[in-house]
Amino acid sequence: MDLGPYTSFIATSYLAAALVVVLLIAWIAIDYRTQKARLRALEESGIVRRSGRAATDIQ
Amino acid sequence: MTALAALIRRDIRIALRIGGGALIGVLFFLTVVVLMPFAVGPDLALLTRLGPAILWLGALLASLLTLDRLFTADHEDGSLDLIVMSRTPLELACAAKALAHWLAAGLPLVIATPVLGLLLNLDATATGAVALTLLAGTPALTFIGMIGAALAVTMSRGGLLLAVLVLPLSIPVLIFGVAASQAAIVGPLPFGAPFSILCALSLVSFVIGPFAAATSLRNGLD
Amino acid sequence: MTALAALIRRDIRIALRIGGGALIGVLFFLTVVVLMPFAVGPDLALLTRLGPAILWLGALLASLLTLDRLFTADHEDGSLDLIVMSRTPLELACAAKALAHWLAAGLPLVIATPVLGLLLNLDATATGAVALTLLAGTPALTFIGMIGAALAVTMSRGGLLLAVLVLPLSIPVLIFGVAASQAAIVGPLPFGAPFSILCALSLVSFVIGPFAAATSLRNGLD
Amino acid sequence: MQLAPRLFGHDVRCVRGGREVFAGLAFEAVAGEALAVTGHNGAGKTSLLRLIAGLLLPAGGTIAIEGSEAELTVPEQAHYLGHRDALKPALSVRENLAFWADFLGGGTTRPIPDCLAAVGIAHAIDLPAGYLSAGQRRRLSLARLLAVPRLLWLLDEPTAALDVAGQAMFAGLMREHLAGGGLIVAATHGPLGIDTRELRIGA
Amino acid sequence: MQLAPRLFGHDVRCVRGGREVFAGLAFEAVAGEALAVTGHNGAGKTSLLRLIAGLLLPAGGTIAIEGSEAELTVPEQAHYLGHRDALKPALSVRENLAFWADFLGGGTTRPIPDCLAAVGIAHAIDLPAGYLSAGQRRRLSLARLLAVPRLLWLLDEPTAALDVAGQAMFAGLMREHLAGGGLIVAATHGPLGIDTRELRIGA
Amino acid sequence: MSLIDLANPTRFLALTARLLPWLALVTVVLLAAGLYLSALAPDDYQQGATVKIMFIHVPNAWLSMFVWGVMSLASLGTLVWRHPLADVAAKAAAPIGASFTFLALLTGSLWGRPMWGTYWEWDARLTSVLILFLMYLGLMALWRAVEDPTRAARAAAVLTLVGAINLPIIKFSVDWWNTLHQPASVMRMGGPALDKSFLIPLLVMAIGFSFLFVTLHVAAMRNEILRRRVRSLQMMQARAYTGSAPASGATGPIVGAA
Ligand code: HEM
Ligand SMILES: Nc1ncnc2c1ncn2[C@@H]1O[C@H](COP(=O)(O)OP(=O)(O)OP(=O)(O)O)[C@@H](O)[C@H]1O
Ligand SMILES: Nc1ncnc2c1ncn2[C@@H]1O[C@H](COP(=O)(O)OP(=O)(O)OP(=O)(O)O)[C@@H](O)[C@H]1O
Ligand SMILES: [Mg+2]
Ligand SMILES: [Mg+2]
Repeated sequence: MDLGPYTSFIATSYLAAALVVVLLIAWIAIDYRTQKARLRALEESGIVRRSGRAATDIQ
Repeated sequence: MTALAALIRRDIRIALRIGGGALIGVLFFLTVVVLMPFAVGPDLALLTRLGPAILWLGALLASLLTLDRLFTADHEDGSLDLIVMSRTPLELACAAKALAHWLAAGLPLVIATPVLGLLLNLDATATGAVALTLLAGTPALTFIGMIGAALAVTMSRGGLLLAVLVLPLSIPVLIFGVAASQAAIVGPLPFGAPFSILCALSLVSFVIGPFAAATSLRNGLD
Repeated sequence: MTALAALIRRDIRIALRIGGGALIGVLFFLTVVVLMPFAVGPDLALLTRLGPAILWLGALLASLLTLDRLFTADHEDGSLDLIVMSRTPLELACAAKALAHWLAAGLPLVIATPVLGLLLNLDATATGAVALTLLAGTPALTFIGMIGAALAVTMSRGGLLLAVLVLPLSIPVLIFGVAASQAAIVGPLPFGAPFSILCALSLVSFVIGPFAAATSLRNGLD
Repeated sequence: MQLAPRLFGHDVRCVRGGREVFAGLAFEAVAGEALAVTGHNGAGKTSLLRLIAGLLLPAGGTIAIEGSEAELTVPEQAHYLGHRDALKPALSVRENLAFWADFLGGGTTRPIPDCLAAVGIAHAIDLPAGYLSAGQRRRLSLARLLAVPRLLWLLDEPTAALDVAGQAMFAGLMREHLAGGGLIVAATHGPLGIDTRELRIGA
Repeated sequence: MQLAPRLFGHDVRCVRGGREVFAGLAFEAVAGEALAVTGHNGAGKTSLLRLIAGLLLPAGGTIAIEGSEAELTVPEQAHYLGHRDALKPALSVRENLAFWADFLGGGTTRPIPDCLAAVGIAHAIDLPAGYLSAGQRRRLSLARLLAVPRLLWLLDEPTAALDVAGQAMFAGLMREHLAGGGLIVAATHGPLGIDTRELRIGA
Repeated sequence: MSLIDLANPTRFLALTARLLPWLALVTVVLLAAGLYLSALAPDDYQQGATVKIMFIHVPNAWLSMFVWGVMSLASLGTLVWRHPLADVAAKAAAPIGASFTFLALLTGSLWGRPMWGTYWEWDARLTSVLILFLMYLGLMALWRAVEDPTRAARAAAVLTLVGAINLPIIKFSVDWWNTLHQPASVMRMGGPALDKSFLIPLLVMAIGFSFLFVTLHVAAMRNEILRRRVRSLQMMQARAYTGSAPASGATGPIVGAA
């Protein structure tokens, strides 16, 4: 595929978009793990939710 | 009515007695104007052309300087609690406070304009046009800024964040303020069109400002 | 040393936490820069010429917006009493507070200058020159402003006149800062001359600022 | 014949900063009665007063006054006296009180000097409020309750900073208010000097 | 052998806002003793404490400590606990106390959690100070007295806002301080719960 | 399951746990198809291959405005119904919207360089996107500045709604401003109707990015709900440890507002 004289601009656009999306996904995934780990730690320390269910119970 | 008049009177009295606000605002305004010749060099024509822009920028930034304590001061000493509880609708009380603030801090800027116009080599028409647009536009700045000032109660301090929140919202006022002044000075567009939009913006802000501020105050207390 | 380090750490922490994070300073300058084209028009050449002045104004505004509460906040909650009573000399404590303030509000501008330079179409030399003058000059703004902040504690008892004198004092700093940047960008004057005056102003303010502030704080308590 | 006004709360729940302070609270007071809210530090006394004053939103339950002017909300019929005294140091004692009288009262007010005399700071009428001692400031805040008549007084540790004579004076004022058909809800750690019904929060 | 430290004032005169508050005041307290300053509202109790703390300049007379570290001034050997509590709402309880310990103490401090436990707010250690109730704030201020050892405690209505248990806890802390050779000057309207020598100002 | 049930955070977590994989799948398929189609798209006779930037640029530009709309709706939910899920939706959308706005700006400037010879021009449309970006950042700073999430949500809701009213005004005035100073701008955006060969890849990409937004938003909302749960449990924990306190902290049942 020949993209002409501006290949680098086009590539940068696509790569930047990919990078930003990957960063967003990574942030969300890491955040999810962090919160889960905290909930687990809290649960181990014996804290119970008002509904009486386990902290990590998200179903 | 007594209630609102009392509020306006109190706020103006405090502003004048403590001083800070109005004077610092005017001084900052002056600083901006004095600085410009050094920035653009000794080119009088250019300076004149930039005159309205400089004055408007100065006014916008000066109003930010004084706004951030509008509600936080009352919040910290407990007055805000009583104002929220009173039989006066909070929206009206907010509008009264903004009006008092404009009288104490915005009006001095309008009054100072003719003096500063001299420094910028503006002629009488131009000065008059700028002063008129400032008179019509600075209330809008105050009423928009009031929203940020009310948010500052929840945030527990204003400062730079308040400026960041408020400045983008006041861009339209700046645009039409400068445009109307330019139109009066160099043409070719008529002064009326941008000026009436400026007035319309002010009117819109008179409605939105108090409502938004009252909402965020009601929710911001604790 | 522990005492001063603790003071600096606390003040920075409060500034960051209340301001909403470390990036808020950068965001503020970005907003101020974005505002400029709306006033002077989207003329890149003109914007470039005004660039240093715009950045310097942003710096002045940033320090004014946050400085006025530098001591009054501590005064109102009683911290200032304890600071005055402590075994740390008040002059040093004042200097530490000013330093913390500069780190939280002045330094971000210096760091953000290269980014803002792009928007204002400044080339590398110009950006470097502006950043350098800001690095040398913004501490002076903080240390001079500190005097006014200290006077604000006394303000309710008639210190207004003195406070009014402080802002004009910072005008020379602004003027030489802008002049040095302009010299580096367009010439023909050498960069060195105004820059060394700027540095001299900073040095003077480092000495005078803390002493003046400490004196007025000691007299202002009651 | 109209019933005497009655303040009541029902199943009130309070959450602050994401934390439950109390729940299932019920209370009532009829005209002429004072309710003393007690409890350890952090139990939620101030929070309850602020809920009644409408300055906090209840996470559940209702608070209302029945038998009084129907079109007014509870906060609009109440005076709130908190830890912070709503005084501006730059204004004189007279100006401070006159402002609140005008702002809250809208005409139906008692003359300022009278109110100041009743709380014992008539001599300071033209002093800036910033010059007052802690007890004098508290007295000035109390004067606000006299300047504008309101059915319900919400008082948060009202006797703090008052000297012995001041506490007696204040007990007298409260007695008068109750005798006139008023209602009082006061958070307190010590005796108020009047007959009260007690509401204890937190174990 | 060194004498026990002794705080004394001699012919002290206080002028505030151009008005004389008191004059010719004399007082003294030796190590292990507490001085309770009493008087009606506006008598000048707070003013006296602030004079001793060096926060006001006396219009006449002398205040000094003899028999202690000579190179330190009176304020440098004192803790001042006023109406305003020197807390930053944005910082956590731990950060607030740690700051004052570092700033005032320079190393010679007691561990933060210990101090907080002693005043009964250990559970709130990581809460922002803005979330504390009035009594909890007061307790946090008291923790400062424990974190950094100082000879002289200047206390302005220290028991205000404390509940009954809190007052007992605080009396215990004062007793400990006195037993360790400390000095206390406290302005108060009520009983402090410890043996005191009384200093009455104003009629 | 009625709408009310959905609006319960616990139900929301349960439902989205099942929904999320499918959303992710649809997103991946759509974006892959979009990329494939855009690779096949012919060069523009004027813009050459750089027209390929459009397939990224335009969806992001659309979404940057759309997300503010989503936040405004959520803000209404916060202020009018005081619903916690609305708070969560508004908060989770802000960083995602800011990212899309950033991408629109970035790809726009990268396109601008070959087309008009400059990365940045104070053009009306570009400038209003920049202002939108600033407003996103300000909003995120506001979220961070308030510790208590419910109070932060209400403050942010006011700002979001005021922003929503102001954005059209800003857009309009910026257009006016620019035409005043610079008539006959160099660029022609939204020119004549696009040819089918561009339109189809563009639409597929746009729908793909929209699904990307929905997926990310739902996932971020889940995180936010968990974060709140952590916070309120921590509060309970702080309250539970009475320590050696003579009479402070709580007695009685230890419950949180979770
Ligand atoms: C930083 C630079 C740029 C920004 C912030 C920007 C912003 C936008 C926005 C907000 C839209 C959506 C407008 C709408 O649907 O009403 C848009 C669409 C579009 N932009 Fe840009 N743009 C930039 C640069 C460019 C450049 C350089 C080109 C090409 C020469 C371009 C071509 C287009 C096209 C073709 C559309 C689709 C128009 C339509 O659907 O009506 N943009 N851009
Ligand atoms: N900042 C000030 N400026 C001028 N005068 C003041 C100031 N603060 C207090 N005063 C006056 O000094 C006198 C003594 O005040 P002080 O605060 O010492 O009283 P106090 O004994 O502590 O009273 P309280 O029991 O009410 O706390 C009062 O008459 C007061 O009006
Ligand atoms: N602004 C706030 N944000 C979050 N939590 C708060 C806030 N203010 C108070 N709290 C918490 O709510 C609880 C009740 O506080 P409140 O002030 O009602 O107590 P109180 O009974 O008045 O105590 P005190 O006797 O100390 O005045 C306390 O545990 C406190 O930590
Ligand atoms: Mg309380
Ligand atoms: Mg006192």
